Amino acid sequence: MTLPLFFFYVFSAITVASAFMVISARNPVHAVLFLILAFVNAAGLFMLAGAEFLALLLIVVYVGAVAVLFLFVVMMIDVDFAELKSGLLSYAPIGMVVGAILFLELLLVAGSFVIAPDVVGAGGLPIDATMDNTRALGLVLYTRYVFLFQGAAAVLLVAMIGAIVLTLRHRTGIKRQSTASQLGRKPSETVRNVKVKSGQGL
Amino acid sequence: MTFENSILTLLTWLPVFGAAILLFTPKTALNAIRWIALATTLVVFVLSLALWQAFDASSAGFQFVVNMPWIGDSIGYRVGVDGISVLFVVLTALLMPAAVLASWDVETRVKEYMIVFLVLETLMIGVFTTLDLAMFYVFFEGTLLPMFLIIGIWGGAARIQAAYKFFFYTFIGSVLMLLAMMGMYWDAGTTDIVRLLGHDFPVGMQTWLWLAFFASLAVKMPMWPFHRWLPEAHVQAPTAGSVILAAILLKLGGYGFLRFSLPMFPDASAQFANFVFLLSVAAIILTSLVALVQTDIKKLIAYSSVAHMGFVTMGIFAGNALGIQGAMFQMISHGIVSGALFLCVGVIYDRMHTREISAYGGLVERMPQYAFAFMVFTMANVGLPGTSGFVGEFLTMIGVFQVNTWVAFGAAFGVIFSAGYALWLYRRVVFGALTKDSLKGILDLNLREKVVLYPLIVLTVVFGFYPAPILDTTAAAVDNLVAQYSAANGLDPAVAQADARAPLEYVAPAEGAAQPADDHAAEPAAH
Amino acid sequence: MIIQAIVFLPLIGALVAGLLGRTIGHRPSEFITTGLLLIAAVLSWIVFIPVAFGDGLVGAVGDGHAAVVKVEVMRWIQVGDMDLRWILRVDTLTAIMLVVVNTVSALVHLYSIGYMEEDPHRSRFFAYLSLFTFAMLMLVTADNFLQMFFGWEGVGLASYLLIGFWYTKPSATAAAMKAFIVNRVGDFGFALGIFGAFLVLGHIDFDGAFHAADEFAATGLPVIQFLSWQLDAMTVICLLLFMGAMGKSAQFLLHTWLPDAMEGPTPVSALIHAATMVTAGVFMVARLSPLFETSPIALTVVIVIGAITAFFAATVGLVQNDIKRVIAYSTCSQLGYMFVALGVGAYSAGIFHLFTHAFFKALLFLGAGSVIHAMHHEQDMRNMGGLRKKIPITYAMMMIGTLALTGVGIPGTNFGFAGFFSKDAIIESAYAFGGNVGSLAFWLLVVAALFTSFYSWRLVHLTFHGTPREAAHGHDDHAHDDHADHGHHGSAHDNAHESPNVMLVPLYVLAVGAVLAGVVFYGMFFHDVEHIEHFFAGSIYVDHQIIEDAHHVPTWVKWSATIAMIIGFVAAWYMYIRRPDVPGRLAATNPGLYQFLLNKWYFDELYNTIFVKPALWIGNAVWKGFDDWLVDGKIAEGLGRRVQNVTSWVVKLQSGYLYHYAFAMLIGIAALLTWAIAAGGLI
Amino acid sequence: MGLEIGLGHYLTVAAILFTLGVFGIFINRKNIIVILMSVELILLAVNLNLVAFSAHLNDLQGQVFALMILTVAAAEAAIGLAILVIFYRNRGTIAVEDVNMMKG
Repeated sequence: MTLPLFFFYVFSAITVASAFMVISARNPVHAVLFLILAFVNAAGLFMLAGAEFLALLLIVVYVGAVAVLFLFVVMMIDVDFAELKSGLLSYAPIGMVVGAILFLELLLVAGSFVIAPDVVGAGGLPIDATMDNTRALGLVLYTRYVFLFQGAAAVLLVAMIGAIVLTLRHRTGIKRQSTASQLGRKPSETVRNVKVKSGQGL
Repeated sequence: MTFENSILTLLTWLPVFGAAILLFTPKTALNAIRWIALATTLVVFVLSLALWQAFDASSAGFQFVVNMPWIGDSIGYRVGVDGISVLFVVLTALLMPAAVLASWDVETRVKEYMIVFLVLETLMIGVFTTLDLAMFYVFFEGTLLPMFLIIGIWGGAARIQAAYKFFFYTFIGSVLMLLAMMGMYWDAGTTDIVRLLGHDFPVGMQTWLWLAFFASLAVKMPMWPFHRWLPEAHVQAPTAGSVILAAILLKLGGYGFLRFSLPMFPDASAQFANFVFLLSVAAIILTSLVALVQTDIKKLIAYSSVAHMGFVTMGIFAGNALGIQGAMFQMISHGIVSGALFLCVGVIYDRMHTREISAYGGLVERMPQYAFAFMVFTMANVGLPGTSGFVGEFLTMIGVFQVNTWVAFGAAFGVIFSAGYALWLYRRVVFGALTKDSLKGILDLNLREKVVLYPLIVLTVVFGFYPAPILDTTAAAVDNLVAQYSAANGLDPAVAQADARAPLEYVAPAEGAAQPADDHAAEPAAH
Repeated sequence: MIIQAIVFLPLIGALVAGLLGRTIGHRPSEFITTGLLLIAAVLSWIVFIPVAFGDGLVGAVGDGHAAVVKVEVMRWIQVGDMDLRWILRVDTLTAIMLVVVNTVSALVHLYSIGYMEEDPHRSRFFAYLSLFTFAMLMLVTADNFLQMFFGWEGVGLASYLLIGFWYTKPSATAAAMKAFIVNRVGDFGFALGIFGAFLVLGHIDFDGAFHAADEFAATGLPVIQFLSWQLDAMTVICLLLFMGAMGKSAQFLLHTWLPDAMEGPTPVSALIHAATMVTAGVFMVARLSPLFETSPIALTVVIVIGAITAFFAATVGLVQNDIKRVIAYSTCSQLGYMFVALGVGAYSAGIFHLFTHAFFKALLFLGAGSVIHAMHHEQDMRNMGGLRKKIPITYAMMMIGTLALTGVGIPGTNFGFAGFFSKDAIIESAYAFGGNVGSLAFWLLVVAALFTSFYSWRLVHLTFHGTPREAAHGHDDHAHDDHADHGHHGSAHDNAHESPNVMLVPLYVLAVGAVLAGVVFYGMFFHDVEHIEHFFAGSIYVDHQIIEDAHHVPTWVKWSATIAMIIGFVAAWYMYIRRPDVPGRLAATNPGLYQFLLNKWYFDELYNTIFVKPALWIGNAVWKGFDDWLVDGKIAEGLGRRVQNVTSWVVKLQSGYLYHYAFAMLIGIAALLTWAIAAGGLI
Repeated sequence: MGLEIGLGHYLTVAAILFTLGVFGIFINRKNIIVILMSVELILLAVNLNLVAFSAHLNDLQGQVFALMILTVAAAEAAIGLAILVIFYRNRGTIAVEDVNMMKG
């Protein structure tokens, strides 16, 4: 048993186990933590496959951002998660069936497929062994796939704005400063000259 | 930009240009709106006459062709006319001014009304001039929308239901046609109608394509028993809507049969000819009888339209020059005559606001000129020789007689029944004593109505006595079509002429008795 | 040029009177149409006289079949191998018809100036008359089947317009419609016959068709698959064509429109429903004699139908009370004679009778019109009587007409009225034809001759002889307001007055024809075969055998018609002069027979029951049952309801629960994957 | 069992992850947060496949694809959670059992 193979089995075992815990954990906080664990191990798998950049990206983006976001939401929302777990298994049989079918089929495919000979290298982006993964990806992302890259950026931008717009809430009854209206004030709107008879007041 | 390559484009899009002008005309300038619409349609009419004049009737192919790439490498901007379509363009252009004039008294939403009509004109002319399958479908279906609006907005009391019925009947068939068009594209690799005409579709595929086209065209036509939408649409539509519906939209069906079914799917057409004959004869006999018992003038004329369209389908599927020329002529003639009949109904409807036959009687007393016009069109509807209605009926029947005597026999009943319902209508509306108080003050045709009806009278009579302008225009294209059709059905065109006389056999004289035997002997060898 | 003038002058008159009549006024319209018609009539005689008495048709070209003049006017329909043109064809047969049509028409125009004097729509009337004349001329000058059909329908239209001329009378408009539609039933056959002829003969013009028919002698007769049977093509075609003739000539089964057509003004009855239009069927069969000669079966049918009509119409004529209806049935009956002549092959005899009949029947009708005019539009003979003194000239004219109709003459000599020659020629030909059919026709015709004589004299006796019978004179009368100048409330009878000269002159002319037409033209039409052949110059088929045989029938046959005529006369005299109570008693003792005849064998009722009502019933059933109930209600709207049902069920799938949708997606993915794998052959 | 890490190894792991994700959706039907996490697992499985194929075929395109999927997954998670937050804010619960306003 070679070292890479050993690590492969370790990573994949932990990934699968933690994935199972994600879906079965009673406490959603635990679930998020298991999700982080799964991602980290998946990053290890990526690394084994030679995709270092993706592996690190997975940790930065998923573990650092997405999973934390999950954690944040779960903690922020005050929900009786135990109640949400009730009736847990009422749809389990059908889930089981669908899952089993899919799994068997995926295994069937994984076990029996062959790659057509003319597909190998047909993509036209052979991995240059002399170049590290990050540089190689960077070279194609900013040249060949620049539009795709910009598109992805746009998706992220839209998602960000969308998330902000969705969650932004204008509370009524709160005092706010409106700079524009302050600057736009005119004397005629705010000041009134009143002739006051002396001795009488208003 | 020469006359040859711009005339069709101009004809097709000029009405939309007129509509665009209307768009910027103030809503309240009613007279300006009407005159702009009328002027546009008249210019189109004059252009269509120029087209007809410049058309070379001796050539069977498409003329004034423009063929430019447009969408992708399949759909192109392709226009052109041949002997079959050029007359429909002229017919459309002829009836649009009449329709606009007939709508002079429309008071509600005049601007929108005229815009819709002008758009409709573009679409109708587009159907006949386009040479691209995809564009054909767009135009063909596009006509539904303006008509739907015309019925649904400016129609009678039950207009909404009628509009929807009209829409759905025609649309359901069209969806199948769209599928068939995709199939044609996949098989032939082009949407160019000219190239499709030269393409041989596999026989098995033809059957399905034919049926899909039939679903759409038969509803449009409308053939019995897909006709139920027509009476309702006619009854509810405003006068001009009925005119355009009867005169032109129904012809789209016949045009489709001539442009697609017959030349592109000749084997399937031959295979289904008897089926079409059956429906045609059923239309002629049964709808004529139904027309006999109608109490609503427009409904009666609508049913008579169905019967007359029966002659058209019958003639087309006779597959010989007589039948197809007759069908063409019948369509043009019916365009003029039925349009005029609906105009006639419009005249009295405008005055009395009822379409009930029983509300009329004795109109000739107060409206002699109207009675005259109505008589001419009634007689043309009956198919009296000397009116245009006769030529088409006669040619289709003599054409179909050569193919199938049963069909001609059944269709000839139409000759009797059409006289029955048309004259009975005339008798109840125009003849008799003028006893109803409501009719005592009715006025005869005014100048506008005369301007609309009298030219149509002249056309009806002239084409009855001298149909050559129409028949000569269509002759080359139809001969070509017949030749193709017979060739595809395994008949040498020259033989087709003789073979068309299928019902005929000679009792061979004694020495010629061997002749048939020879034929039979030769037959197995050929297989 | 002369031929174009003959045909188109009436059309010009019709257009002027019809379109401009309102502008130029009634009197000019009358004069223009009548003047043009008179010119046309004179020109017709100019064409005809060389044919009858000279060397033959001027400018004629013999083309092997007939000496004929053709004038091409215009192209008509050219499609495929069918080439139709408007061609005016004149040969002897046409020349005869031109003379008949234009002469009678001109006289009727003239007569109408007087007869229609009080009508407010006179110019329209004259336009219709001229239009009719034009159509009839197109019919007789037709060079092809379709042009004949044009004229055929054109006269039908004119007849429709003229019968319905008094459009405020419901009975008139109904009769007009009936005439048109019944004729259309005939045209149904005619049209199919034309189609068949074109199919079988390959030509739609007469010459081509006749040549093709000639060739059958060499090639054998063609067989046609008509409907589902293999039939002799020529028989089918001829029978179909004859169906058209039956309609137009009001033959048995399709005769019902003719008596009703008497609702029209009397000059119309004289022109259209006696002299010209109704003889179009006879003309057609004669014109197509080369075709009919190829089919003995068709000819037999022609004989049988003709003979039955002659007999049937005569029986009905016996009991009618309307003066015009009696003459109408008489016309019907005489047309039957003509068809018998055609059927037995004596075409010239048929045409002869057509020719003479035109004169004396027009005379009778116009005379009847004169009587009606005198009686202020009273038509019921029971309210007449004793008019001889009041209107002596009309009486004389009617007598001449009656003598001609009943065929008075001395057999074996050339002495007799017009009808004598032609009718006897037909009866003798029928006898000469022999066989069962010939004998049947012969006896029916003889009996019909007896009846003819009886009802003709009955008419004369009831109208002119005896004493005036008063009647409640309360029937509606369209023209009475114009008679205000008569003022006093005496009976119509007291006020009876002789007609003006403009009405009498046509009577004189026709009377001359009724007296002399037989004597003068006997030679050309029937006397000897060479003469006939020379006269007709191939325009009709001449059967030498039958004409020879007809001249050599036994003497009793030659006398039979005359004897029948005398018996009829005596019976009429006995029953209406001598013992006027007999008819009433006869009717009372035989109520069944009397009603049967009075109601015209119940044909109208029968047709109403077996055709009209079922047609309306089917129409209603198809409309309400098929269109509305099944197609619209069950299929179209039913489809709509099914769609609603299905969607209201489908809508339940949309539970709104997010996870249901997710499940659906996943199950879908699983299914799709399974399908892909299965299709890929992995399982 | 071979001594090299083959494509089959990766695919098997990915298949298990995918199945777990699917199964998670079914059993956590009421808890939308866990559903979102299950979706992340499914996407991870997909990414794993892409990377594995990329390595196997010696082709960088797979990794580019994976990168895009990561982007979309991040966006999806952000939007999903945002919706969840406002939903909770309005309804006081995240139980999707109560969300059937789209019921036809």
